[in-house]
Amino acid sequence: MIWQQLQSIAGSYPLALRGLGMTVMLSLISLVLGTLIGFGLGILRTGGNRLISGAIGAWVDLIRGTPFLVQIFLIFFILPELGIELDAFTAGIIALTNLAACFICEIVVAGIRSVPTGQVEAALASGLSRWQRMRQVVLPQAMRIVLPPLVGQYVLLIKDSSVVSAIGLTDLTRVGWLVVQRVPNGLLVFFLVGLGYFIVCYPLIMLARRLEQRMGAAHGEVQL
Amino acid sequence: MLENFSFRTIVEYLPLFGQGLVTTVWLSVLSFAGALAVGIGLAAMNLQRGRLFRIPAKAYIDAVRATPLLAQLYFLYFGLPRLGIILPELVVGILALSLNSGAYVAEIIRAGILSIPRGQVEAGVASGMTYVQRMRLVILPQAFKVTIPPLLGQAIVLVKDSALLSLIAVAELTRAGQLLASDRFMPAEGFITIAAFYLLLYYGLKGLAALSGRWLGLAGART
Amino acid sequence: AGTLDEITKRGELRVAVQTQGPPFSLVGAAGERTGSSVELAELMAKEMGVKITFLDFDWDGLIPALLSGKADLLVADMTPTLARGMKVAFTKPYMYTGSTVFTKADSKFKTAEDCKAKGTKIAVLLGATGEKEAKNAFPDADIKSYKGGGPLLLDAVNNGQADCGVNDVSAVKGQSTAYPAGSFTIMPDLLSKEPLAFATRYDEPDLLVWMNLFLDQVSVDGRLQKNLDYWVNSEDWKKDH
Amino acid sequence: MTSNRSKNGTGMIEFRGVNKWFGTLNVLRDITLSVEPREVVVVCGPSGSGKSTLIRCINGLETIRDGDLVVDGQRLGDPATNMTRLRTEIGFVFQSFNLYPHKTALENVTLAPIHVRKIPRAEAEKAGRELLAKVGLADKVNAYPAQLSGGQQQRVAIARCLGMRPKIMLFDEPTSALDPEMISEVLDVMVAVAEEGMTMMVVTHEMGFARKVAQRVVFMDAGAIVESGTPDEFFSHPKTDRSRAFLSKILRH
Amino acid sequence: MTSNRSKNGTGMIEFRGVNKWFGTLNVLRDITLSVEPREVVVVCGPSGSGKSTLIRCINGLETIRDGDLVVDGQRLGDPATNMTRLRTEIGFVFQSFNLYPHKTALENVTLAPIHVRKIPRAEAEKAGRELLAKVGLADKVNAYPAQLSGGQQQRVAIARCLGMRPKIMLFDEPTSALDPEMISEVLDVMVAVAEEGMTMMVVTHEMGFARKVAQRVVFMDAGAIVESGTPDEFFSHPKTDRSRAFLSKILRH
Ligand SMILES: Nc1ncnc2c1ncn2[C@@H]1O[C@H](COP(=O)(O)OP(=O)(O)OP(=O)(O)O)[C@@H](O)[C@H]1O
Ligand SMILES: Nc1ncnc2c1ncn2[C@@H]1O[C@H](COP(=O)(O)OP(=O)(O)OP(=O)(O)O)[C@@H](O)[C@H]1O
Ligand SMILES: [Mg+2]
Ligand SMILES: [Mg+2]
Repeated sequence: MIWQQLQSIAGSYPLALRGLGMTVMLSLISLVLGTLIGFGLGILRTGGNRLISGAIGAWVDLIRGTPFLVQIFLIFFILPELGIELDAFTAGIIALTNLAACFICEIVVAGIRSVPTGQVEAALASGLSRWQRMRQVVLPQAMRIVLPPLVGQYVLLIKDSSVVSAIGLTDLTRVGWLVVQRVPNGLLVFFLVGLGYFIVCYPLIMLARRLEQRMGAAHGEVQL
Repeated sequence: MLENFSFRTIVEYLPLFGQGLVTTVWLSVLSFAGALAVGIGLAAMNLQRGRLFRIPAKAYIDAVRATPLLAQLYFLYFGLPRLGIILPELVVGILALSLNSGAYVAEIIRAGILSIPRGQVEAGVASGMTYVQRMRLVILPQAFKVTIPPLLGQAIVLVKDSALLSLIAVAELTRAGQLLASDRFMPAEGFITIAAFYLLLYYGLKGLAALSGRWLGLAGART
Repeated sequence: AGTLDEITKRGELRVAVQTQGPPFSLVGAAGERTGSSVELAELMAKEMGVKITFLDFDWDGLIPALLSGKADLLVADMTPTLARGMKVAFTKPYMYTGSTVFTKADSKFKTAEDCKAKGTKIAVLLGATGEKEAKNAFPDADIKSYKGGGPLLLDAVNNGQADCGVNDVSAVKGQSTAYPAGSFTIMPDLLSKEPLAFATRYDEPDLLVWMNLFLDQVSVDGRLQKNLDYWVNSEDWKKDH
Repeated sequence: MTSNRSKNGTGMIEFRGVNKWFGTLNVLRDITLSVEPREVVVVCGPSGSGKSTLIRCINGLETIRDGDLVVDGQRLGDPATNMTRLRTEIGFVFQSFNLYPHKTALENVTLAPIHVRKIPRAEAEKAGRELLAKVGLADKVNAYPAQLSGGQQQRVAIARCLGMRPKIMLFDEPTSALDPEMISEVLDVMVAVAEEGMTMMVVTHEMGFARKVAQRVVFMDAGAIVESGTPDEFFSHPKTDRSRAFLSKILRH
Repeated sequence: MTSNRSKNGTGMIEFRGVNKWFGTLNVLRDITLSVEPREVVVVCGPSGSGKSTLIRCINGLETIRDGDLVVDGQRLGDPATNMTRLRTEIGFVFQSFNLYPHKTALENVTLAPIHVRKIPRAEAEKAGRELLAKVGLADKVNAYPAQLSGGQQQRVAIARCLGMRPKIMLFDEPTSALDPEMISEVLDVMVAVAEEGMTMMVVTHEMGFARKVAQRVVFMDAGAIVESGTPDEFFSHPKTDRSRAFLSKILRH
């Protein structure tokens, strides 16, 4: 019976590939956008303006504190009532990008705060402007702290992308649900789904680990 | 959907949401306790010098991190019976959450222990402490402080992840919202209410994190 | 202008479906969407002279999709209960089915009566009418509501996570074909008799009238019966999908 | 007690009745002090007496609460004063060097000239190499800070300040994070800079340096300037008990 | 070149032909050195010359590759030697104090006596208070390290070592992370310990301390002991060019 089921599953490979493609596509686009926006938010959040910083903090809390499924629902089904009509793919991208941006914002903030104040003071003392300090001095150093959790966050993002199947996108998890209807072996099917995610995520985890190890080694801290 | 938003129905279903909230809370607490146990065990293995323990621990952590909780949940749920182990859904759910979060907790604990300056270890060595004494008296109390905030972060993730247990018939908070959606066709009411409850839990945990930070800050001063 | 005008102008009928499994709505091995309800919807679009777009949701997403106007109508094996009728407009029933009890073939639970024992684990689908029926029929049993479609109920019963399952009889029959013949015992008597209907919004009266007309037409000219015979009353579909 | 030069107001750095609080702590009390162009002033005093705060105020790393602080003719806190511009006229050398760890020695030196002074890269690099040669690091141009000893790092930090051609150089305990052997190589560079006529304020406990190049030693305690005079006066005849006690401690060993 | 006492083998600490490598770097070269009971030896030399490594070997924080190292009659690396036990006989004071930040001063002092020596808590605390009083910190018993100045922290660290009643005390640059004012308060405590007859090895550049209490000064360079003698001999008549150059640098300022 297992053999038969395997054959039947193998027959669904075009569907599986499409699902994998959708998962990768969704993750990739929102990963790039989320990173850009997350960095922007992070920089704004550490900037002097309390109002902006507070607003970003509240938004990040709201997104971190509520289930992602609910966020997707609101974007896809409630926004139209405010006159914003989105197709499922766009809605999914927006929801995922927003989620990623909020988490990345927190990572970036932690990175920026980890740069010793002496570095900022040195830049300040040599007359660099705010943006020059950020770009030339703070961000390059923050990157060492930021990179490992950033890559870790990408892994979480890829896995979170499965939630968007609720609004009708056929991603890898969705394909699992579809296949399990014809091949009623949840263990086998979801093992294979897990394997699919593993193939995408594992290299990223390896990369995160390598970055973490290199963090100490690279052109290290100033020795006192 | 919003112009007909029915607070009355939400109030009517409030007892159900209450029950769901209670279930979510206690199953999260149990799962987190399990995750701590799993995490401490894995971290201990991962910090050993010998490969015998380190490699399986690393492999487990990577496998959990690289696959979705859903797949892990189903793997347990459908897999255990094939080994002749039939457990109640709730137990499978708590087990799945513990095993999943345990991998993340292990990484947090390991990072916490490794963040303790080498000098602290050396001071312990130099005063003739054994490995166990050093861990117990010097390293762990300090690592504990460093790991509390990320652990609470992981607790927040776990609480939200517990929503997935509605898939295997555990009646928790999300399930209450789904009931409103399927019985009364009021998804907006259902989802916004559960979002509010989860947000409540989130702020609770966040407050706890801030509080513990202040409390620990008082007990052992900063370095 | 009514909804029908809009659909004609758009040239597209948007139908929300839930892919809950054979025989009503499934995705074939090659990824094509098909099933009894799906074919009926396609027939509707053909009669309207427009093309059809399927929007595929979880159960949770079906109603919001309809209410938020993402879809014109909703095609799923949905029972038109009065509570649900408060929110969406159902067509007249196009077929009747009912909830049945099924067990594993070699199980000690032989009849529906056996399942009334205290603590019997009964698998049902979350939010489906079977959930209600099971609660009524087996008040002492331990009801477990699953999410994700009928095949998982069969899997749960097959694996022993539940002693028996309660679900729509057509669904059970259709989905048990994935197992070797004789894996399950399907009890002959139904717990209830329930209609199935399509749904649309109350602000689309013209579409509702048209859909009822469509159902009358296809039952008179036998196309409905042909569809049901192929998908629901036999296993003919297995040969092609 | 402070020099009467502070009255005529022609100083390069002019404190007039400056006060600063951290919360309820009055870290600078009524500071009045004037530093002439080309003058070298050494500031000393016990830990926590406010020495760092004093010189950090000069380039606006700290802000003052009342009193006037005029640097190079511009009043700090005045809306008309462009702080970023003013800071390019003031070099600041930190105790912990604060080199940019992700940039080479040369990049550390040329970063501000290129981005702030807008000097073409080639020209900035040429000047940077010359400066590094001047502080004795011609062969370390492409080394990263982590590859340099503490003394070398501090010399790069000095070169980095000189690269902006400042009118004033401020030093906050530039040698106190260094191994004893490396202290003299940094002090030598500082002496050379002083001898070229730079206006300097140096917080340090290296009394040999004070004797050699300082025109004035300022002794602070608890936020106030307690004593100020020529090095000879200060070391040989300290006027207050506090400065005597302090000198006995740091000169004894 | 080293003292001929190293031959008779009665020393408290005996290095005999010790070598150590970090990778391909030979950090200790053929070290032969004997420290008698109650002797105070000061080790000095340029940065990276292996001073820290030398004394870290004595309590096994580093392991040696060849040669013999015998401490209090026990050979290191010998399976019969119980290192944990031996370490309780050796106090080690670090440059960066390494106090336990989550414990008060008293808890820092009593931790090892209670858990390693198994002394009853009440007794250990009494002894701890006396020790803290002895290093001048009777009023800081319940303070956490972060609430103490550097000099106070280092004095707690010394009290922590004394609490174990060691036969030997090792110091690795105990004053080089301190403000100039605080150096003398720590040196005073060290002098007092030395005068009570403790066997001590001290890595330091505080030559005043060496003059006052050391019986011997050992000068290291590039992993080898280049010169050793009484402080007077060493400071007044350094025998090698290298030690002369080194002394000129650290004594000049
Ligand atoms: N950012 C700050 N917030 C609060 N208090 C501060 C701050 N910076 C310094 N202080 C306090 O102000 C006082 C003066 O500090 P300052 O650093 O100027 O002293 P200092 O003379 O440079 O001492 P040191 O020799 O230790 O460097 C100290 O009591 C210090 O604790
Ligand atoms: N763990 C290690 N791995 C590799 N090399 C090391 C290690 N520890 C020290 N070294 C190297 O061994 C040499 C001697 O180091 P050591 O710390 O003993 O010198 P030191 O005389 O104490 O210098 P300092 O005055 O700077 O403390 C140096 O070149 C150093 O870089
Ligand atoms: Mg200072
Ligand atoms: Mg050393």
